[in-house]
Amino acid sequence: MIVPLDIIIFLVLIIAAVLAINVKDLLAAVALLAGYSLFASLLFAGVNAVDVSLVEAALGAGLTGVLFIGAILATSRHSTAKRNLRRRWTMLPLIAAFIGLMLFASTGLPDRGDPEAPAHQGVSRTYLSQSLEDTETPNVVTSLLADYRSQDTLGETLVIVTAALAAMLVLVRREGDDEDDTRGSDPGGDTSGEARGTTDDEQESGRDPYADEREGGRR
Amino acid sequence: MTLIADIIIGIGMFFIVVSTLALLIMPDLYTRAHAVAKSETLGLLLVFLGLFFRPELDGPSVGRLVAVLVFSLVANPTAVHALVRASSRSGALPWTVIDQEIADAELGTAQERYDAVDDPVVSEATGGPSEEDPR
Amino acid sequence: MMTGAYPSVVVRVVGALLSPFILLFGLYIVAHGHYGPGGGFAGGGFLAVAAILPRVTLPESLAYKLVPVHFGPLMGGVGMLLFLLCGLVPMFFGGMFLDYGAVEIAGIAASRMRYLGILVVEIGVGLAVFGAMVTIFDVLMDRSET
Amino acid sequence: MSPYLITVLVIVGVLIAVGLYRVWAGPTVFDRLIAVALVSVNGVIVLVVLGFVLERPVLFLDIALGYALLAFLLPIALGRYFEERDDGTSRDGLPSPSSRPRPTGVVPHGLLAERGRREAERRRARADTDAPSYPHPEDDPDDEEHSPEDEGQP
Repeated sequence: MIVPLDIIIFLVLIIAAVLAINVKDLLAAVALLAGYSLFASLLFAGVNAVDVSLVEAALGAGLTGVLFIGAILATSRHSTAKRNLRRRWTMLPLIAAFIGLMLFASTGLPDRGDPEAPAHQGVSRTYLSQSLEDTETPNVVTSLLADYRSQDTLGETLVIVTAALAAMLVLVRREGDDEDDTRGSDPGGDTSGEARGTTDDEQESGRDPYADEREGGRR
Repeated sequence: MTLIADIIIGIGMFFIVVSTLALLIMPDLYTRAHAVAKSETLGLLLVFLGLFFRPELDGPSVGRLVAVLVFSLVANPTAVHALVRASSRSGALPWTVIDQEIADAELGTAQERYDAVDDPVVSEATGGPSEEDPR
Repeated sequence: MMTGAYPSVVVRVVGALLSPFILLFGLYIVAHGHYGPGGGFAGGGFLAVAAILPRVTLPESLAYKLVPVHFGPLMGGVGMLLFLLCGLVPMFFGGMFLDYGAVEIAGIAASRMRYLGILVVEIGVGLAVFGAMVTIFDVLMDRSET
Repeated sequence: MSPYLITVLVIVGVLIAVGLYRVWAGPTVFDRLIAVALVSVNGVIVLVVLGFVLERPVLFLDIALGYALLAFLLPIALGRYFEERDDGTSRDGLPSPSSRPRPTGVVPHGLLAERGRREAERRRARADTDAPSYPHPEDDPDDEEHSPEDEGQP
């Protein structure tokens, strides 16, 4: 843990979060959220929490951004929130009071990495001392997640698979599901891929799809 | 050995600082991307090369460091290329200096060629330009 | 939409070049969770990116031949089933649910058994996350079976 | 814990914070996207150097390797979004950018000079008719208020 770096990364995290909220273009917000994930990953790495850091860097910075862009493709790119001045001026003091309350409460927390902290009493000592002996696994995080608390992991995996199933249930459209088809694709089984306007054949045959427009613009 | 490492890392840091300065003071998208992508990649290369000489380096991390280096060198410029190409396709305009005298002279000579050109864009006259011209 | 061949040849080549390395690194992360950072969740994410990157950069005929559309839900189900079976097998040996140490196979100590159980669980989680992510991407891109 | 590497870390951290200025000020969305992509490279450097400072380089290099591989996907997807459709329309429903007239400063060479000539004439025509111009998709009226004025145009 390096104190000045921690301070800087905390500041950068706050800046990135505020920017991601303020930016009207949702694509920039997606990019900023990916950057936010990277900085959070740096923060976790700074306190030697490498497992969390890797998951944050992998899922937050790489994968969820693409899924966000897919969602933007299906909906709209610009956020159209109206500014409500009255709500803003009532929310600001409330948020400030909440932050003050949290800061005040955090003074009673134990220090980071304090071995006498309440979280480090009880079973965690057993896990730390018994892990290598019980499971031959040097990485305590893995043995905790997949052995001691594997039912939690089972539940988490179930949540992810359920999310995929729910996405399929909501978004997959069959032929003749409904009439108001806003995405403009042809619901016709195998032909729908061609009807959606992708021109792979042109790409593969080496023809530049923009050649016509360039010619038209420069003739 | 540590001295060599520190010197190489220092040179790399110079390039990284320069790239961030370029990000701040360059006038438009293309100049920024051009300046920053190159010098940032070079700085990353030099910093990682310097880390090869550090005493903290142990056996298994050499291969990983090489892998990070190679993949960064391949992936970063390609990512910037994709973004800049997309922005060019979307009509982001390059920053140009207008020298009115030279422009007028050139335009005069180009008059005949222009008259021979049938421009669908101008004749269509659907609307103005997409950005306000400073002049 | 976002799938199909990328119009720039640089991006196509680099995408085709990087995706096998991402796949390899994902397998490494899944299998190496005992000794370093990683495990099923991060490894599954890497595997999913290795499947999504060709879809974004390469021609559709090629990308959907590498990882077909029905692969996503299939792998999600297979991973989930692997996890559940890994929990059910110890119950036949008289242990608790997900108590890998109760499985008795001659010549393998209980701690080694738990080590192997962790490996199987990580593989299951990795497959499930891979399947779920690829499924969500395909569904968002309007590519799905049925 | 070498003090030199800690200094390097702090400098790169400050550079990340400074680079976010471009994300805040960038006039168009592309400035923001490219600035984020380049700030992320600094993040990889911080990750690797942090591993050397904490003297566990192997673990941190794993993370850095993963990030260097995965950070490739998001810019590709973003670029994918902005590449035009093939029927000549952009995603915003406006005419395709390459068929849209390009108001450029005059680059006094060859073919581009003709384009500048056309531009001058069109400007004259516009001054006459005062035709309403469709808005540029990247011109967000809310972004205008905190964009630095005119980016050093002479």
